[in-house]
Amino acid sequence: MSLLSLRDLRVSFGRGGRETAAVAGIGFDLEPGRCVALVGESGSGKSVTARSLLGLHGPGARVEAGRLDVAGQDARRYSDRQWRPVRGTEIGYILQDALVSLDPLRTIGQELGEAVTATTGLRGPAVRERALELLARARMPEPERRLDEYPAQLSGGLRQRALIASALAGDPGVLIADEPTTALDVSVQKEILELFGELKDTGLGLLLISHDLAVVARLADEILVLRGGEVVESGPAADVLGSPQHAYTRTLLDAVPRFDPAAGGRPVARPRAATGDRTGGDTEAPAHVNGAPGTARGNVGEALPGDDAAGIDRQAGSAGVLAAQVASGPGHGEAPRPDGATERPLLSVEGIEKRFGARPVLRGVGLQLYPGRTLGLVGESGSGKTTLSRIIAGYERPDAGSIRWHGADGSGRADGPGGARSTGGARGTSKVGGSAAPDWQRRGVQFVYQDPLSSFDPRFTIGRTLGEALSLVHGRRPRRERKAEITSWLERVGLDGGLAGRRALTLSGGQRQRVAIARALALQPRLLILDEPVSALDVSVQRQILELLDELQAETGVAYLFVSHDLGVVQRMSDDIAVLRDGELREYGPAGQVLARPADAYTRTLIDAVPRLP
Amino acid sequence: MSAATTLIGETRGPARRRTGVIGAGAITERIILVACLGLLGLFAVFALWPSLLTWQDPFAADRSLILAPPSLTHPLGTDEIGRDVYTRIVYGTRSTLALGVGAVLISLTLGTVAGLLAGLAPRWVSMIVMRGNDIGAAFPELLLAILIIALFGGGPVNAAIAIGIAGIPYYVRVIRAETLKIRRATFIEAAHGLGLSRTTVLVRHLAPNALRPVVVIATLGLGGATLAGAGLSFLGLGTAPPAPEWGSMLSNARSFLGLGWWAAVFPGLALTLFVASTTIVGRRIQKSLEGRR
Amino acid sequence: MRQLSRIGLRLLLAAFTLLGAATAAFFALRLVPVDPAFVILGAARGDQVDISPEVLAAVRAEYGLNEPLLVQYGMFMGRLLQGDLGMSYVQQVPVTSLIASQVQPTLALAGLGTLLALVLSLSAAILTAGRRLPSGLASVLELTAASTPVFWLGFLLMLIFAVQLRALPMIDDGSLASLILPAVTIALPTAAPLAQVLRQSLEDVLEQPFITTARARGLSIMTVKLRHALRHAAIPYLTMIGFAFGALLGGAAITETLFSRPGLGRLLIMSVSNQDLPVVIGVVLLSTLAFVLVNTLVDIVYTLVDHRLNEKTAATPGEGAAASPDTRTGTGADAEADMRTGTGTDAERSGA
Amino acid sequence: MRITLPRRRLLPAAATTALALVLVSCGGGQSADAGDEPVEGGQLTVALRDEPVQLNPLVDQGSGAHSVRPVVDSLVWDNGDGTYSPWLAESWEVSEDASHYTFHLRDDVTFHDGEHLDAEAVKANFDFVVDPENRSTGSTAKLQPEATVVDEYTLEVQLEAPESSFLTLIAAPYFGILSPRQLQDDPESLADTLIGTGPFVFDEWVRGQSLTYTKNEDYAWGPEGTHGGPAYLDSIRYVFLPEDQTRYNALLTGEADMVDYIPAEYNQEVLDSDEYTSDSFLLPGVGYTLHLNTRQEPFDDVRVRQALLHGLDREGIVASSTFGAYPVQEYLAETTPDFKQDLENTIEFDPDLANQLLDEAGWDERDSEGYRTRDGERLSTEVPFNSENQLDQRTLEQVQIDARELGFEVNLLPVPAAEHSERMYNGDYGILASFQSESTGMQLWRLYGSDNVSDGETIGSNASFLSDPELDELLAQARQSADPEERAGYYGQAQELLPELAPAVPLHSRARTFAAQPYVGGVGWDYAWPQPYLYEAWVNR
Repeated sequence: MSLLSLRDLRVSFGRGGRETAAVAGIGFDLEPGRCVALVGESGSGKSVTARSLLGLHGPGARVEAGRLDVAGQDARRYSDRQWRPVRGTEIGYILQDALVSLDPLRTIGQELGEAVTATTGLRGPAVRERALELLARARMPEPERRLDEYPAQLSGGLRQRALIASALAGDPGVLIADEPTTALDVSVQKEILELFGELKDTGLGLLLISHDLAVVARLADEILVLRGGEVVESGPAADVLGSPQHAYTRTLLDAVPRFDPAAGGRPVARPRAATGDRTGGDTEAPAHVNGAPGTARGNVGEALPGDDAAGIDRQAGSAGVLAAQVASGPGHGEAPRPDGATERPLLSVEGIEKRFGARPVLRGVGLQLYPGRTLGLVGESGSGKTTLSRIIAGYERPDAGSIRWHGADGSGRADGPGGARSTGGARGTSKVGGSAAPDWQRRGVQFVYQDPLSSFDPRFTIGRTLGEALSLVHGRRPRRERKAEITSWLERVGLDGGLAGRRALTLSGGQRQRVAIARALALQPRLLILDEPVSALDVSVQRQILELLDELQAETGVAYLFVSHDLGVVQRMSDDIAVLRDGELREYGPAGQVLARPADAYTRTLIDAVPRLP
Repeated sequence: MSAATTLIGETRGPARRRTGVIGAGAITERIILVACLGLLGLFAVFALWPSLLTWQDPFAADRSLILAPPSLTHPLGTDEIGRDVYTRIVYGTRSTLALGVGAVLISLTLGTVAGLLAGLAPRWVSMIVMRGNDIGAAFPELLLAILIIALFGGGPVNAAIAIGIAGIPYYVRVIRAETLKIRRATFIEAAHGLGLSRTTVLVRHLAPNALRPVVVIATLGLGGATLAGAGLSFLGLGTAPPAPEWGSMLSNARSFLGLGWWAAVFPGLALTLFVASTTIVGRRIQKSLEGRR
Repeated sequence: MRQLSRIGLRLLLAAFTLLGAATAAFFALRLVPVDPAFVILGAARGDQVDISPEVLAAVRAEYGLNEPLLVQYGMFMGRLLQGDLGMSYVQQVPVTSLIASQVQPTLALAGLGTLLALVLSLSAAILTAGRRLPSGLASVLELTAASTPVFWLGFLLMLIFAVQLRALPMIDDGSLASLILPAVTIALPTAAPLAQVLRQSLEDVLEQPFITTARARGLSIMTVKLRHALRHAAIPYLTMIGFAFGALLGGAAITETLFSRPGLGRLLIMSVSNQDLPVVIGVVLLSTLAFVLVNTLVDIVYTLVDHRLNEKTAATPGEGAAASPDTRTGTGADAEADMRTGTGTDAERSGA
Repeated sequence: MRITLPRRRLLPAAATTALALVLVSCGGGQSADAGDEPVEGGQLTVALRDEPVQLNPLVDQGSGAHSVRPVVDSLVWDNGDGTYSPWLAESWEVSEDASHYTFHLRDDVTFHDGEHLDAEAVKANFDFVVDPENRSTGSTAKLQPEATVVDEYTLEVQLEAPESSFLTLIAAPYFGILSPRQLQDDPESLADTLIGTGPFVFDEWVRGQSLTYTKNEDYAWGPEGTHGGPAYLDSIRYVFLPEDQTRYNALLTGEADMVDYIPAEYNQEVLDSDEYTSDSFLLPGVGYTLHLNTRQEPFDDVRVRQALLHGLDREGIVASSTFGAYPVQEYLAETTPDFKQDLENTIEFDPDLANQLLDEAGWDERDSEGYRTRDGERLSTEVPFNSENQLDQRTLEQVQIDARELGFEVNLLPVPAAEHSERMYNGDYGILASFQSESTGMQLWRLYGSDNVSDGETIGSNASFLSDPELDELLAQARQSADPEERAGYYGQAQELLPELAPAVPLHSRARTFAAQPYVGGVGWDYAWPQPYLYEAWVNR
């Protein structure tokens, strides 16, 4: 007997003529000790399916099914009162977002106790005992202590374990895990997946939901690939992953940056034109790289906008001046390029220290950035990678250390050599507003945020947002000219010129990120800092954005500082890689070397933890 | 296959969870919103061209028709002086709205300036503004209005000023909170990052965004100020007779409920409809500003 | 410890605010161009009276009206700090004893009114949150109640329940029954926005993943609302209660006048029309004291509801004050907007 | 057009005299419920409009006097027709010129605190009123009475100026005799406690709510013509309901046994109703009157004053604003003892005459809004008023409408009470509308005599600032006439003269109507300052 048997599940929202189907005909059987995986990008209906299995479809939903047997009982006509004994007792459910799935005002003990009482009816001291037992089963370190802690005091991985423990409270036969590892660091991700593996081995039926085929690959016995609420492909995991029959499955597989340490860095070398199909959620037109204004194919140096042979930036000016200062600057020893080449760095960072209160965030970090190259900055949450990138961007001030632009001291110290240009009147505030950052930071370095939406003025249209940046470069210009340039920039990042009149809110995530990139590049920066630019996007969109970044770098010769927790993405993008842990630089070198022959044990752990497709 | 499917459940409710302003579904809500806008439009016409929609004189009294019930010539009856209730409601719109709008404008102007100052100025300036504001906020609003009127006298202008002044602390707090929030917003950092000057960021990005809730609180405040005005009229501190004003019409006619309910009920209805409409519209604006559809 | 110093700071700010309010009230009082002597002599009550110069002089001397302004201010503050609010101009008794005699009825009215408002709003919000039809119906009722002038509402209640149905007494005779109609009058417009705010917050919280988690454990919706959602929705609700109390004090003035009940509100209105300014100022100051205290109390209760607020605010003293702590700048401001207009609010920021 | 609703004829005061003391006017047939025989015991709850701001009746003639009558007795009882009956004084003599009074007191009267009533005790009351420290603003204080003890029970009072209405003034509750011990030892307590000699003893005053009196078991000195002994009721409880509708509702719900001050709009309904016992008394005095400021434009011109007097449709104004409840009156209400019954010079409504007078006064141009102008200036005036009284507001709104017909702009200006007094003091108004009631023609002197014009030091009650030697002479004669008929003659001449001077536009007399549940009996009237007299009331539930 299947633990769970589902046929032809259909869920739709809305009423009357406006009905939209979220799920259209999904079905599978789940046996004890087996794992079924639902895989798909956002909007594919996988979470809705999971909720329907517990009778927790939200308001306004219309749910139908050909069969819905839970533990042998037809659950199709269950009322909420009938569903309740199923929830937690027959089916345990772990929600998508581990970080916010525990009541922040209640301790772990209270949450677990509630689950225990609700599913087993236990009361009194037995509840605590049971809770400890559950925590142990979820491999929670120091379970006694955890009971009195609030969720906010736990790391993401520990919260996920607490959630797993609470889902197991009623000894359910089925465990549904919706994106159980998405927000977690790779090493934690690996541990959690191993835990699921153990649970599966004890005979639990596991329904795993993920957008990531690589995550699923480890555990799933059967995979259903969903798209727009329909199953496009299903079958044994090995078949789906090994010989995908459907084009969409192949797209998904291709879109995942194949992490292969042995292959070294940047497997796709500087594509000259857009490649790959652009299916999926972010279906904008291909970027018109060749038709983009002001671009010349050629070597990196030539591709720098307005950068002439003497290295003077005619328009932005400042970087050039700084460069000139460097040329005559006093003997600042330049660290060699990680790959041993002797090219002069665009920016070098030395001995950066930063504390927040008593907590050290960065401890003596030093790096170099080179024109036209990408430095991948990798680290788990709390490693200090965002702080470092914000310091380089000029948003935060380091407590110690220097940032040199072409060797000039850019740390903002008035006493730094050649610092007259770069002090910019900064005072020791951590927040650097406009005038506080040195000029080179204001124009020459641009920043792209993980969540582009929050970086746009909500009142502005896309056109106005871009226009504002452009006016900084070109000053006031006739309306028509400005409009034409906005359109050309939109097209350059693969967007329709007609989007200029829209507000960012109405765009998709991929489109927003393209606008953010366009705005940053419109200022003709020498360095673009990308802080987790694709981690919030679906894999197919992710891939398009990465390709776009490749193209634009090839065109403009801009340097990238690519910050990410995802080694696959970093490998795909980086020439050099720096690994941060607890504010310390653990490994720094050419991508191929770092990935293939990591010198640091921690780097090795990270690499081992990355889920891989078979 | 589909023939074999069984409806498991259907939960009534909007597809997108958020219930409407008054908890209705999307379509019902749109109807209500349109109705409210229509009503406010009608009130606007009343206020701007009262003679357009009535043919009588709001001051003309017929002593033979005191508290006459609704009829063809007097669709909503006559009041205790023998004046047409409908016409007085129409003409009363202007003074009613003037009281509300005047009060809101006073709160808005002074509250916005002080709020921006408290949100942007150096810490010590902010401290002074906020401590002063706390003192103002410590008086319950209606009582502060009553106090002001006790000191400086009643009448429509003073009532509007009193309600307006009493409302200032609230505006200061909202604008300041919003300013502080916007100051920390990523897009402000991003604007600095682009290389925009401090002034540009302030004028172009910070201030306009910090002032966004002004539209909402002003709209919502209009209803509150109108109600407060009616309360003052009841306490005999509002409008001067014979000027028609809904609050004082309602208040004057309250003693004649047994003799002519229409003289009180219709102005009361106008008042409630107006306040409810502004509330619904204000909430709608608030939602769209917050980016919800 | 942190909590104690935070409470201490709040109380200090509250005291500062009160002194400021008293000063403001005093100088506002002296700005009025009217000679208090006339008021004291009853000329303000509309009768055409005959007042001789001797009587006028006697009055001016007795009330210190001939002293310089600053001396009068000093005397006022000095007496105030000893809890003396001076003599009533028209009633010929100390303001404090007048107020003392009127506190109890207002407390009873405000107390029962608040209780009713809490019960009504809590039950209306908890029972209807997340349910489309009941929530829609409740919203319409709430919107109507919040959009109707208090005195009009009271009049209708009086006509229906006292005159037509003879179900409840309308005139105060000290009994609980005679308190019901006025308390309902004052509670309805207070409860309406409270319910709207709470429902909105509850619905926002019910969206949170941890709610679904709790329901996936097999808890009923009601249990989830009571055990999980309510506590989260409590912050904007508590904030609202603080403001609702201010509205309640204003509402008490109108309700007491309407039902001809004794109490501070009626004393205030009477004193306003008699131009009995010492009493007006006394009542307003007392209301201010109550208002500030309630808000300080609400502020302290926050920390009991949400342990996180304590850590956040303790770090930044000085910003925000008794009546407007920074903890409430987000949801508090929204809640306030709704208090004034009687609509629900959005508690997104407090939910997570 | 005027509303003419059938109105119950009010009992003319003259016809009541001694009969009125025992006669309890009741709605037809309703007396059966209360019975004709007094019943002992029970509490009577009376809903009143105004709560006293303080109780001491000796301080002013304000609202305190409405509710202290059961506790305090006066020296004489006013029969309402110019004659007086013994009360605390067994007999009295009045000098020729009405400036010297001798009172012979009863010897068996004790105060509630056990003090014995004697000449010293009464003297203490007169002395209290005269002392400026005590800020007495009443009519008695104005006369500056100087009391001298002759013997234990004989007291002489010398007035500063003759006043033939003095007995009426001291018969009113605001010269109720208070315990000398309280007056001398504890004057502060007078604001909220009263110790008198009345049939009821002060029990409790819950401010904002009620005032309770309990029966004085030892009472044996009721006014002549009453049963004299202790009251029938165990207690009286006044509740204060200023909201007209609320007070009326209290009658409907039965929460009040008796409701005083039935609002004008419900006056007829109550009088016609079979469900309640009711009675109405037309208050004497100058009634509700528009006093025209003769010191200011435009009313410095007698023609403009006369124009307003004849140009306003007083009948229409009064009928509509009072819902037909109250009658239009001349310069004195018809119930005033000195009212001239056969008045020749009555005020006629004559708009043509009014317009002609205004044209003559030079206000013969019209502006775009139809108002009269003179030298480009609009004929306009202001009425500052305190808008709490709805009847006043309605009346003024009606006046405004009629004045507009004449091309006369009348602006209503709601002002706070203190500003009102400030304006009164400074004469800063065009029209001052007020209601004054006292059971004597002496009111004409208070309101139109030049003695009572504010002079920068004093505040006077002459709101029109009229100063006319002929009128002053007539009023002085009247005040010196101890003989009621002679006095009425002078006041009659004054009433004939006033329409010529037109210092004011009299509008209506106000009826004081009370209604009681049918089980209430025995309610009488106190005519000195007309109000229901509850000494002999009873309840028969």
